[in-house]
Amino acid sequence: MSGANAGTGAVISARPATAGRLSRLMFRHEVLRGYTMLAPALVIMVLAILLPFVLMIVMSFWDQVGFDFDTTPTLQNYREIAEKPIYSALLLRSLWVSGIATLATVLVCYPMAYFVAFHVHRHKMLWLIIITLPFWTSYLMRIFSWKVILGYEGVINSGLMSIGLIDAPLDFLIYSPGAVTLTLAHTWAAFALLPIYVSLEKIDRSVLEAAADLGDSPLVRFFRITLPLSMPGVIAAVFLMFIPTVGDYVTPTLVGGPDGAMIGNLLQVQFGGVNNWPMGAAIAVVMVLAIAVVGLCFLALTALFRRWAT
Amino acid sequence: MSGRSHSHRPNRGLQAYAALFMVFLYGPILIIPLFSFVDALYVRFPIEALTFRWYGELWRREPVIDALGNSLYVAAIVSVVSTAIGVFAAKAIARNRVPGTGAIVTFMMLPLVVPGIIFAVAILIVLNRMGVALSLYTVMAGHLVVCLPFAIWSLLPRFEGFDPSMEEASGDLGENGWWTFWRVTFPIMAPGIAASLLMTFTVSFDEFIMAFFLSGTQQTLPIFVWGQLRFPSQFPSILALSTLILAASFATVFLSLWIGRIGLPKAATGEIPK
Amino acid sequence: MTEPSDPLISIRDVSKRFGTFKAVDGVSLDIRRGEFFSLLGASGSGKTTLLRMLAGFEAVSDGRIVIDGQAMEEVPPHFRPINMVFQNYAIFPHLNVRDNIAYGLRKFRPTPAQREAMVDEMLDLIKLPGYGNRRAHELSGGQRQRVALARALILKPKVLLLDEPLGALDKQLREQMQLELRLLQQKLGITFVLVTHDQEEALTLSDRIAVMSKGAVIQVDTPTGLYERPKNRVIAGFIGNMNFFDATPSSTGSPQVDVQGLGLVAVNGRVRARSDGATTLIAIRPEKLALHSEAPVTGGVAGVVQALQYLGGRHMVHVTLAGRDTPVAVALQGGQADVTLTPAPGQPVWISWKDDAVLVLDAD
Amino acid sequence: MDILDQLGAMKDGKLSRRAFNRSLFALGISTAVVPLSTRRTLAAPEDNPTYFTWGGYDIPELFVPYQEKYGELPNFSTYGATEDALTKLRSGFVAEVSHPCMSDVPVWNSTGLFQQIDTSRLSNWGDVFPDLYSYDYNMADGKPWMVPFSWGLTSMVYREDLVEWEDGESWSLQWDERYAQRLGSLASAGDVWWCAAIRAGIDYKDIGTPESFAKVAEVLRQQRPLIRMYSDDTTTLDQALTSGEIVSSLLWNSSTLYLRAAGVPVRFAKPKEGALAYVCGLMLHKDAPKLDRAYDVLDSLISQPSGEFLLNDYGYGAVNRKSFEKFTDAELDERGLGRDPVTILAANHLSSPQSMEWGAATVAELEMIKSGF
Repeated sequence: MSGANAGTGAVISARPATAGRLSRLMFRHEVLRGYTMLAPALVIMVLAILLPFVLMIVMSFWDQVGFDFDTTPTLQNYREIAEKPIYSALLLRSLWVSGIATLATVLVCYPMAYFVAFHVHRHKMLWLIIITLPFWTSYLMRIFSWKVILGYEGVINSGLMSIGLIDAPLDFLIYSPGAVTLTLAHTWAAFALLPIYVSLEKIDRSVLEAAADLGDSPLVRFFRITLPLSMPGVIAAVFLMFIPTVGDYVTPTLVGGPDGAMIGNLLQVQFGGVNNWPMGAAIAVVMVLAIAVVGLCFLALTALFRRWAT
Repeated sequence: MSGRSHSHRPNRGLQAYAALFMVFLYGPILIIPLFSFVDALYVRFPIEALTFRWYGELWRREPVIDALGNSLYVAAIVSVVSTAIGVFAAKAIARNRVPGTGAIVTFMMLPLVVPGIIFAVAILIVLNRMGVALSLYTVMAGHLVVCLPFAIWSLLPRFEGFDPSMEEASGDLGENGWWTFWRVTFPIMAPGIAASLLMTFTVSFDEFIMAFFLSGTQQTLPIFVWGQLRFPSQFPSILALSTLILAASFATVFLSLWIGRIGLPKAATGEIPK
Repeated sequence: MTEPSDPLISIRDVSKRFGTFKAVDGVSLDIRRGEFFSLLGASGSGKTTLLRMLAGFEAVSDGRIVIDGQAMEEVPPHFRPINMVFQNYAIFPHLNVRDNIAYGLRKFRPTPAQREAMVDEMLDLIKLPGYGNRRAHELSGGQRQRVALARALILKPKVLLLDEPLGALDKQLREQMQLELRLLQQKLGITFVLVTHDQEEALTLSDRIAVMSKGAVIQVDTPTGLYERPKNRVIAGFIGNMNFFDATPSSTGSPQVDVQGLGLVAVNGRVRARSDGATTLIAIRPEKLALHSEAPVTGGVAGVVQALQYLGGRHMVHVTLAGRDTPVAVALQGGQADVTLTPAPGQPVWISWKDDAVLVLDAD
Repeated sequence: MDILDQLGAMKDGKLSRRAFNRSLFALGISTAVVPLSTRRTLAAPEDNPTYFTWGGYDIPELFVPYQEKYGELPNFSTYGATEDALTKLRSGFVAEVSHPCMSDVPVWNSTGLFQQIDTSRLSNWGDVFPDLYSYDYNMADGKPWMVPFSWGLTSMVYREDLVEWEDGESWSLQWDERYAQRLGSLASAGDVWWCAAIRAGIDYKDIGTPESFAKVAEVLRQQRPLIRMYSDDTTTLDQALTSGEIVSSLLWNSSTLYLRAAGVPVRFAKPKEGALAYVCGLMLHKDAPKLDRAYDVLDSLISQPSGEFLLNDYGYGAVNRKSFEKFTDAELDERGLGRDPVTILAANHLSSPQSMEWGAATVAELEMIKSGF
């Protein structure tokens, strides 16, 4: 060893030359190492997603007898869902209300996302934070706020009455599917906006310049370049909002009124008052299937549309 | 309308739209703080008198404080556990060439796109079958499922932007995985971890549906609030509490996003400045 | 002290597969103690993968790596007597220069005084005394590189690996650092293994060079050896300029080959003609060709100047020969005896060479 | 006695300077730190039994004797509907004291989760009206399964100024086409089904028969288009009454108290067909870990001060005869109550125990009806 190392060589010789068997195994197998690190998350996911789902499906073929379950497999729950009009009607209403709310939200959010992506040049992050902030506020309280706004003596009614536009409060504002739609749209706006923004932000600006160079007017450019390129974000937004809202039951309970009930309400009472868990499980299974079907149809439609557009 | 040459030209129409959008977004949110100062048991217009007394009263309500304590307890544990698990998962996904990563990530993101009620019900069934009594711990389990995607969501991009040679350099310099994590990965990832902690904390703190189905004796705050909606005399203090929480949530999320952003360009990526 | 020929690192039939792709394919190499060894190759040639297998960041798929008598297959990086300077230096952004340099000392539990002394010694070695409290982002590229060096060298590794360490530096700084690296290596006597795609860098720095292509080592030799005796067209073309000629063995056992454009060329029996009479390949360096304005007494080939290229300090003359499509490059060194003219395009010239200038290459 | 004043005094009077400072402190300090550090150390939850009850009964005013004895409150757990509560108890949740209604006793007992109550351990037992617990399904060997805690009526709360009675106060109001879409209703079957049965003219003896079931369902379906809101949260209904959004709603008598205090001209109807009467009470878990203190919880809840609070602030009937002493007949009448529970209960319809299957069926049917099917 050279002179530069004098005096410290002894310290260095302490370097151990062997590793534990396990760590040697880990070292040789990167994949093993990867799965080891993924293990806690996977275990939780399997225990808390896969296992519950399987059991839920199994339970949907059971029957509730008093406080106990009759575990002989039966299709009775599904038969009841198929035969009684309430299930399909509420399911369709949920899909419809969520669908409309999603559509409205995406339409409302797109221009805003566009604005932030293309017209905000400084403090972009600040804008995004401010837009997403409401999403982190209490779910119940946001719904409650809408009750106050749409209510009989709410902001809108008292506003309209004070300026003399109406004599009596409008009673269709609240307790209607419309109120549910509006509340859902507000609740999920931030969640729908983000993916659209991200896909807009990703668009290479030179592509737009090229289109302009090739003679496209701004409007044509929007429809030929910007919109198609941002479609993945729009699709993501649709999924992120549509699917969770189908199962919502708090919003309909609070602002939906008798005609605003959704499938989530029906599902919830099976686990509460009605105390028919297998029936609840069957409703949940049907709900997941319905969502999957609608989701796949939507995907197929967008794919078709894209093929047709190109 | 778009394109660099045009984009600097302000678009009045869009600006007006953005302003309207913000009103739509924030108008309803501001109702809560507003009514927390209104001196009436029932929320109605026009507002007659203002008061601070609901805030004072809030402090006297032990169950409220207990529910708040439960929520904070659950959120604290859930945020730490989900972030810890998220760190390892995100690292494995970003770093190790593990087959099936795509499927695993999709699987983990599932709670984001499956109605919460389905998960809640499914987990409830499992707990019931296994004979597990409902408690704050079962709520935590439910929240963990909801929070993990958020943790991974906020950590994954940071791991992807985090130069793997930093960790290799540490290994090369004689540190094993454990020490490398604490001496290199953790400090460099600290902003991302903080962001994940705050985000998962907020998600858990506000979560309703899982808690609704999975809570036992001790209620979390949203469940408590849900129960109190029917008691007019309690309601204004719930508004006061919500206002405080709103303020705290805003501060927390703002902080988390801000922390998440700082240091991202240079510290976390270790890129050589050009 | 051990014999210099005693291999410190012995690589035997090492392969690395990523899925179905073979990044490194059956490489065998010996790296001697105290030598400055380079792995030279284009990107994707497997040189970095090989280096990462030496460091332990990639496990070998097949074969063995022995360092100083110890098999390395199952030894993770942190137990290997090897340290590395990363391509982007991987300076820890959350630590200052001192803490970066002292990073690897934790395991040895030095006293604070020892630690400070060792770090100071290193700061002196890399000529950055007084930079100890700076952060990574406050350093220039060259300074980061030095810190990365110090951080590795403080652990007194048996081998220092350098992964394209100079790639991120500008030309001037690169040349300066090359010199410093070489001096440092000679001063410390540590085995350096350098990965580079820059042939000039490899030639300047190394004692020996392994040229890699498509995951395999094509030739291992000294810089002179590689330049003077390249084994095949890839190496010959990769290092320096080269004129390639297709040649046909004139007849069995003849010391001459028939070269396109040059006529019969003596190859001193270095090529065995193949029975099928297939084309073989010969090469002549531009500087081994002499240029004449008049026909030389013996062995000159006539041509016409096509173009003239000034390369700073020397000219490269491209000469068109009859019967050959590609012009031949001839380097005009300053002081070359036969140069009596500054050739102009269109001018008739003659080229000549000595027998030992002719290289016979393996067919690709 | 002005209720509003009293409510105000309760709030302001107790808000001493110290409490006021404390609340300012609470405002100032992040909500995160305080509850964990101070509250948790003051109360030792592991020593106290759990009282599993409707939201709203988890308040200190009902535990004055308990607090005097232990300086602390029991632990609380709340639910929104007794069905949910039973589900939770069955799933293994152990709460020493839970709070169903008298007619739930047979079903709840069938789970085997409860124990009979040793009334000799309750100092206030002697003051409890025997008529509130001496039902044969509640008593075995002289020991009750349930200790009564409150009783009351479910009827209509209506706006005096907006409702015109044609033929005296009657259930017909809730089915009156003139008030279509201006009527509200509670949402749980426990109230709605039984009230509709009165409307349908069904004797509660026969309420369990399939014919009655169909009849009640039909009556409810008739009513459905007239109802603007079904809600389990009385705040919503109270507020709608306040604003005039609805003119009448199926409600508990407690709402009258709040609304009148707030100056809303409402009245608790005494329908000529009779209102739904209920007695609710407390059951003791068979595995109650803190049995001694659980008896103190029971004793506290049936004590005179608790009863006074119930009567005064919630408008529910108390079970302790001493609790009535402070109130005038007029005050009790305003609450739709009277000094003698027996006469009130006899004049109305007391819900009777039914099978669990029947209960679940009514809930399921009502859900369908509410959703418009």
